[in-house]
Amino acid sequence: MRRKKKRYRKKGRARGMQVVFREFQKDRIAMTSFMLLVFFILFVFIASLFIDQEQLMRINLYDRYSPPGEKYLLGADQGGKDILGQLIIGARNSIFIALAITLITGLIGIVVGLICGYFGGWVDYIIMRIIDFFVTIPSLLFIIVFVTLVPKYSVTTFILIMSLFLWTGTARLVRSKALSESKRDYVSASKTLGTGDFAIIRREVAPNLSSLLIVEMTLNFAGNVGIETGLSYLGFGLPPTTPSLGTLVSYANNPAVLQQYWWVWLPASLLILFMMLAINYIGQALRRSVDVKQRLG
Amino acid sequence: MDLLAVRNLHVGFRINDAFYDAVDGVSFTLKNNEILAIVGESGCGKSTLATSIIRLHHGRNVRVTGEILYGERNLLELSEEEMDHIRGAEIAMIFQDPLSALNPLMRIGDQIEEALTYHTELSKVEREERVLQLLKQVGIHRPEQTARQFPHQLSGGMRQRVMIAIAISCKPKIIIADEPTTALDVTIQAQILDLLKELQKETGAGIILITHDLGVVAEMADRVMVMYAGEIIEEAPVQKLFSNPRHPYTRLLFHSMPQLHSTKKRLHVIEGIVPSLINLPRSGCRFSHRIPWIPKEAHEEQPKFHKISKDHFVKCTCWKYFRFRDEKGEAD
Amino acid sequence: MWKTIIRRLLLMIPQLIALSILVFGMAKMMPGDPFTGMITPETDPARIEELKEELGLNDPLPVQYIRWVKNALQGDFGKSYTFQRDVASLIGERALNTFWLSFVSVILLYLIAIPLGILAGRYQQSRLDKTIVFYSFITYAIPTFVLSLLFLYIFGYKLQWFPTGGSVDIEVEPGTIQYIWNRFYHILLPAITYAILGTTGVIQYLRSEIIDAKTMDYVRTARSKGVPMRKIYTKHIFRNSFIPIAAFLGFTITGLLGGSIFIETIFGYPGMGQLFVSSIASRDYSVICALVMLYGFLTLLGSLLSDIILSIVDPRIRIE
Amino acid sequence: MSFMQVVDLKVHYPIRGGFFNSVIDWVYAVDGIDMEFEQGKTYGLVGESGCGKSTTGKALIGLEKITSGKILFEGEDVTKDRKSRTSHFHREVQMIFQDSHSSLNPRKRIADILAEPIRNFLHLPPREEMKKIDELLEIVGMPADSKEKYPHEFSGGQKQRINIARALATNPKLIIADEPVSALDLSVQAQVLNFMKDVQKEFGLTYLFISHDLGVVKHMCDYIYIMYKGRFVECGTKEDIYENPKHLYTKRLLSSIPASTPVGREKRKSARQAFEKVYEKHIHKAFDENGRVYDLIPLSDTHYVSASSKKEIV
Amino acid sequence: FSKNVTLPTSVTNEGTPIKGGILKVGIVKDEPFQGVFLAELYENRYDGAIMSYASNAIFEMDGDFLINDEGIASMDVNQKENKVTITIREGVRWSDGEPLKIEDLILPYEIIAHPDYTGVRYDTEFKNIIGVEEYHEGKAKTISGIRKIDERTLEIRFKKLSPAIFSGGDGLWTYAAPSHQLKGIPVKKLIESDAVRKNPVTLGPFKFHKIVPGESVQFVKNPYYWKGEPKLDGVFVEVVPSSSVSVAIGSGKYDIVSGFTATKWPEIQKYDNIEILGRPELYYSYLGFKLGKWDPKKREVVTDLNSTPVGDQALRQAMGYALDVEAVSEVLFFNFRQRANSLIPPAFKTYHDATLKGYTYNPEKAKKILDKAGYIDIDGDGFREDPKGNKLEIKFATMAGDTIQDEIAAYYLQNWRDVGLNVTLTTGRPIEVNAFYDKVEADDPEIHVFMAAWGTGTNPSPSGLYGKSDAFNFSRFTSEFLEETIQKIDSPEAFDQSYRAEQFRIWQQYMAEKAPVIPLQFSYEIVPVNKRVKNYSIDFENPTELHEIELLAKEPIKSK
Ligand SMILES: Nc1ncnc2c1ncn2[C@@H]1O[C@H](COP(=O)(O)OP(=O)(O)OP(=O)(O)O)[C@@H](O)[C@H]1O
Ligand SMILES: Nc1ncnc2c1ncn2[C@@H]1O[C@H](COP(=O)(O)OP(=O)(O)OP(=O)(O)O)[C@@H](O)[C@H]1O
Ligand SMILES: [Mg+2]
Ligand SMILES: [Mg+2]
Repeated sequence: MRRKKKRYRKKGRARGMQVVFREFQKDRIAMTSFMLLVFFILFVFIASLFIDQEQLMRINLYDRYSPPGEKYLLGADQGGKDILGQLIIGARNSIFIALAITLITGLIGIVVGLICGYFGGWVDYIIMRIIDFFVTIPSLLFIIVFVTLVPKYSVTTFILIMSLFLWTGTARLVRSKALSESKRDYVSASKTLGTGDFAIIRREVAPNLSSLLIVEMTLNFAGNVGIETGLSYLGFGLPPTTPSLGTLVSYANNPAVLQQYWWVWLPASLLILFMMLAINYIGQALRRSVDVKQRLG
Repeated sequence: MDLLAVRNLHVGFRINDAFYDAVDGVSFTLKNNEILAIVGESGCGKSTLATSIIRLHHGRNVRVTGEILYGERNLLELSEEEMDHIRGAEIAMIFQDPLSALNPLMRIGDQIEEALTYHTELSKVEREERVLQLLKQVGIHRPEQTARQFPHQLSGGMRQRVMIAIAISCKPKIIIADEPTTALDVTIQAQILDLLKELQKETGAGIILITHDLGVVAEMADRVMVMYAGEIIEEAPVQKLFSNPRHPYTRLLFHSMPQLHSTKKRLHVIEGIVPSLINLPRSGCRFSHRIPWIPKEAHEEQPKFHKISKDHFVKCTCWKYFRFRDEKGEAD
Repeated sequence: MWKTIIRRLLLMIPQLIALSILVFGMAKMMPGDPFTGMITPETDPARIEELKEELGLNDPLPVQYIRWVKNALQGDFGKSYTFQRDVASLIGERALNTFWLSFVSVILLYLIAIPLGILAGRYQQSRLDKTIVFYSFITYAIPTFVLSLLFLYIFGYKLQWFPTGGSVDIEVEPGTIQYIWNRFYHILLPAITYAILGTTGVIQYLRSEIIDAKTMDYVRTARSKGVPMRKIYTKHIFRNSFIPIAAFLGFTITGLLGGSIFIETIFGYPGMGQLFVSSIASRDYSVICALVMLYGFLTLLGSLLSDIILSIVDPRIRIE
Repeated sequence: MSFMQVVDLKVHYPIRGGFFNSVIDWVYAVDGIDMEFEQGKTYGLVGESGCGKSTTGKALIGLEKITSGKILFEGEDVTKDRKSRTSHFHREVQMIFQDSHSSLNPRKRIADILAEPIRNFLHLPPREEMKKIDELLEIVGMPADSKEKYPHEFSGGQKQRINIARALATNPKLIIADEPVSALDLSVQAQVLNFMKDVQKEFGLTYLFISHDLGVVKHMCDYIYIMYKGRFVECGTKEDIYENPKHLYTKRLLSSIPASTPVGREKRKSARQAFEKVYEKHIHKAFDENGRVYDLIPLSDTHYVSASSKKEIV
Repeated sequence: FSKNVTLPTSVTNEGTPIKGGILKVGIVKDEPFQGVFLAELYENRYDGAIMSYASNAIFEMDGDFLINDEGIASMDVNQKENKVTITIREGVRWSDGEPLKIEDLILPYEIIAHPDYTGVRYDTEFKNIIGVEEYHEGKAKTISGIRKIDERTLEIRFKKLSPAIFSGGDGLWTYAAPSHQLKGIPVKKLIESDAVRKNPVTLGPFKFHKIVPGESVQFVKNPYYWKGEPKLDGVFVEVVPSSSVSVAIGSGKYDIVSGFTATKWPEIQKYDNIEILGRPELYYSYLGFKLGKWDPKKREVVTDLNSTPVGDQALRQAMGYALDVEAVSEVLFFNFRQRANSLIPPAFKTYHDATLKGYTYNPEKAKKILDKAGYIDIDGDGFREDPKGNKLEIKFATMAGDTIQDEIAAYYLQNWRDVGLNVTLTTGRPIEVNAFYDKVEADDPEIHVFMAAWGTGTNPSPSGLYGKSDAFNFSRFTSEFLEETIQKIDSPEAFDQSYRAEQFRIWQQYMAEKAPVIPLQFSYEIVPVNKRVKNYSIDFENPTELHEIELLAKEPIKSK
């Protein structure tokens, strides 16, 4: 059924960045989110330059659980450490971690997904089985083994371990899109024009998935902001000297903290919430600008 | 009495916060027993016109004004519930791509039956019988089997037959067929067109046939309207239009068709491209910029419909001054 | 279809073997053994050495692995060292608990998520939709343990609407109606928590599926047939939008046995998730390995089940 | 003299299934066809949807694996060469696709799109590459500033011209055009067809013109192959086919073409329907017991028809 | 104890007791209990805690944890012949009415020594009983050292006897097992049998009535209890997750909660429906210095002070003085932990040396000691170099636990930094429990100092933990003098209480001076008790008899 007709709709309509911009204009929440987030990230990264981490993480037992007040603007935690400072450094760390994980998983996922989707056939089959296998591995066990075996457990190792398990989702998504994209005629055209397979993947297929990938990565990023929270709760999070939002939130597993010393965990939770919400709203707007059907106008 | 009368219909889409009319002041009538063909370039507003007749546009991104008189009633003023009684029962529609137009998860039989459920008093058993009867009517050899199948199990021609069966199931007065054969092969196209024509003879329904294929028009239509950029620019009975096209666009269109029985070396080309909805010229003759060699004066400032014979109408006066460019250039 | 299923089942074998090697290796690589936790002045290090020897913990890894596989093939997954019980019966008991909890959770989850997803998708961009989307983002962002603890305090202790721990009160006699009710009553609060936390995915998915489906050509066809909008939603849009969710059902069903570590721990519910964590902590190898193999098997089974379900609900995808 | 021959080309797709996902059946998409191409001519390949036209085209250029058969190019067997993307053969044979839009990468500028074959085959220094691109644009009659634009900024006809320009970049001998105008509007179609004829004249190109629109094919082609279920049922010059169709299927195709005038349509219709009855009754005779099309039998130097024997030809 | 904890050890609530009633007990635990209810087989202390309501113990102990004559059985130790004679009271019955027999006292030995037995109790100490090994190897049908004298008397012969016999050591078993119920069950099947898991027959004041596996146990009173019929109708014991225990206490879910950690004290402090009791625990935490290696071939400790950066006694002492344990105890443990001065918890009144000063927080003193010993910051980076002028980096291993544990470790590191010592965490973070012990046991070269704790059990003898041949001597420190002292503590002479106490004192002082391990904290166990419990005491000397507990109301009282 080939005789589909061509529509000239594209012409004259907003495209690319313009669409994104329009979508943001339409969606005030997304716009606000975007501005707040940019402002917040800038603030955190600049402010953290002025904080001496060693001084910050110094324990003052007698200031344990100081409520918000003059000495500690947002109170202190169970070690008498300033919450505000930890929030700033923690946010920076959490953003960095989320970003790093998102980029690493994104990169692996995209490369693997593109290769699967483009070549199809047995290459695809084998890699997909490997991905299946990854899904069956209990990540918790793996992480615990790593945490206990790796001699120097740090932010870097944490990022690498988490990435190990999170790339498969992206890979699957990219694969399915690459599969359909690779069937398009411009890929066939490139083949007949003598371009090699990897060049086609890199120069032809990948750029066409870029907007989708940006959306996917944005939403992944939102998901990764609070990623170490649960692990911190189980005691396999970051080293205690590394301030992170997840660690602050996980203090809430102590009922007393949850109920009485809300300033320890609540601001961090709200920050995570805020960032996830903001990024999600941004991601939604981006998604709409990619997906014609969901567009607002 | 006219079966359907459309008066000054405007259909606008919202693009970047403004409405742009894709159908821009269209008026026409449809009579009983008539096949009215609407032809025109891609994007000229044919589908928009068709779908707005049964009010398939909704939401805040579409604006429809004007009158669509069906009998005494203006369809644009009816409530959704009232419209539901008209859609399918009185006015039915056939779409271009029968694969996507059928619900992939529903059995063929159920999809045909659905219309019957809402518009007839038939019992379940009667409905099922009618479904088989309809399938037979559209030339499906094994209706029982087909009724139980899913759309993807049928060939393109079969699917389009099913679409037709759905459309005629409640014996509608009007059938709107939006490019019913564009997705099909020549041989199947011929079968489907013949089928439509026969069904029309039986039921006496009026058919609005939308296409851009002049061949299909030649085979099917009683009367033809030519659309360009949201407007109707020429209207005539099929014989007259084919023997004596008037509007420059119509004439150019005929000229760019490869003729089976002529061995012309070169085909005619209409210069320029169809403007997009936003860039549509909204005043003067909309076709003028594609025939730049015709002097400005030839066009009307506010083009009107001119009656040039009993049932032949043309928009704008430019037709009088039109000649093909090479007629002038190669004025040997 | 049967052939495909059997083929897929056979395909699982190499995957499970790979998994078993990996897991066995990892479990053994973890520092410590079941006796590490028992170090007190009263235990005798020599006896511990002796027991390790007896249990074969000092054998070379391949020997241990082969022994384990041999036994496992005969249905003997060993003994839990901490629980001093057959792993199979231990897991069986916990799996049953977890199953009921997850089952109720999933039912609740769908009861909450499906209407919300439908409403959000149907009234896209309305205030309702925005509220639902906001809600789903919030539940996505709240850490499980925070919500669990809050719920436990508010509904369990402050308002005393629900029991605060365990799977059943000790007074009720097994086998009676009260017993079943009592168990259900214990499950309810954790299940609600679990359900609320899990809604995000379903809501988002359903919503965007419905938004997609709304613009489909077959919906236009249905409208042109004169089907009322309400019916179009129920008969066309919803049905088609449920496909991906139905497809996910396979994973959900097998996932029912996985359990949630946080919920089970906080609500003191003896289930699988919790067993998994505690057996890792206590290096109860036989339990760890059996559980991981079970999860692995269930995951693979889930993907098969999903494909089967998909092929049932979607006539376009029929296996063979 | 023909510069390229296709000998007994077969493309079979396996249908997998059964217990070990083994091959249980084959789709005989192309099942033994022979073709010959001469310099400067246009060859039409006509048939109903799914009969194997596109597969033939793709197999020729190497986008599909060939199950069996040979392709001789300038006397050499190039069947194997087709694997290497930058072989001589690939430079000489190019392809244009049906969907002018989807065959241009929406993310690339026209200049980069046109540069692709130049970089792969010609390896010109940047300056000459630019010159070549300008030349190509001129050939297809597009303004030089199109270089900086993206595909979506052009109309369908213009896009198809860019496709043609790209195919011309390597100065090929043969261009396979797979339904190059089916997606286009009548007037745009005319534009493209005219243009294709122009460049053919200029460069002495050969076209393999795949289409199911018999009107267009007649307008374009010198020699026509009629395909049915992966095999040829008839082939011959334009005149052979249109004026003297021999095979039942060819006749049916011709009878289905809508006329360009309403005059006499009732007659045409009844003739068509009458013919349809004949066709249904006799078509089985055109194939062997397995439903496979018979081998071609020559009627004249140019005209071949498939039949079980010469007697059967009506 | 430097600061006095003000918690009482007993409580009496005024009011008229109700008749009967069920005592509700919460056991803080984040996982289900194992449910092995047989003293010979259980491995998990929670099972032991649950069983205590239906205990099969035949001896009772005094305030010094020494066996006295007040229990079901009394013991006569014949030091010369290495022989113990046990006599049981007349008329003691099992919870099913069967009379207690001598066979019931023999059975536990036969279970533990059985070839099929796979628990930890068949250990070196147990083999001290004559004939046990032959029985274990299947060479003998009975244990030759155990002999039934008459229906009420049992004689056990040992290879050697030490004062530990009075704490239930030397291989003596202090429980009875219902032979009429267990005799028919093969030892292999015993642990999964209903007699152990579902309906154990017991001797204590209450008997098992119903068990929800892993979650809760319902006891009813044992009408045959030898001390008299319990006043309560029964006891209900339930596992409660640590995250919700405090709220549960406030809302009156339990009468008594055991296993309540002191760090949670502020959470329940405000409740008016409870009384909080406290008593010292048989526990101390310590700082251990790696001073040598374990030689697995010879199975003995090899001390080598030169191979480790902490070989210098002065450095170790300074590290002890540098730690602000007092602040940790006060702020984090609300003084339910105290700076420990010795390696014997004060609960052992006779053996604990209260005169020892311990390493009380004194950073100035620490600095002075370091200066004197030649640890001086030469290169000016804020950290001291060793006397030879080399960089000094001390690796400190600590267990990962809750956040408080992490906080303490960080605080101690900070304390050391404050006196100029560069101490860093082994692996950069607190180490997961299993890995920690793995590394400590294996003498990981990355560990110089570690922080751990011992629960001492009722026998405080240092043998097993500090002897030359003890694998658990984690600091790997030994000396002739030390070895001698430890031998003396468990020698026959030590049957003389004052001699034994003296040797304990010498040992404590020696360890304090050499500082191979520095005791850090003693701890307090706290037990919240609901105000409806009429009288309850957790005093070691004078605990409440379970059968005498009475309740004042139908349900536990709620906090306002
Ligand atoms: N939902 C819509 N929103 C905005 N613009 C639209 C929408 N639908 C159609 N248009 C625009 O309206 C114009 C008319 O479109 P329509 O589909 O009616 O054309 P058509 O004549 O049916 O074309 P074709 O032959 O391609 O079907 C086009 O320019 C198209 O881009
Ligand atoms: N990758 C494939 N695997 C299996 N069968 C295939 C594959 N590609 C094509 N086919 C089948 O081969 C036959 C020929 O397909 P082809 O695309 O060549 O037809 P066509 O004549 O070009 O049709 P159209 O007019 O629709 O373009 C069809 O029956 C098709 O279903
Ligand atoms: Mg249309
Ligand atoms: Mg220095």
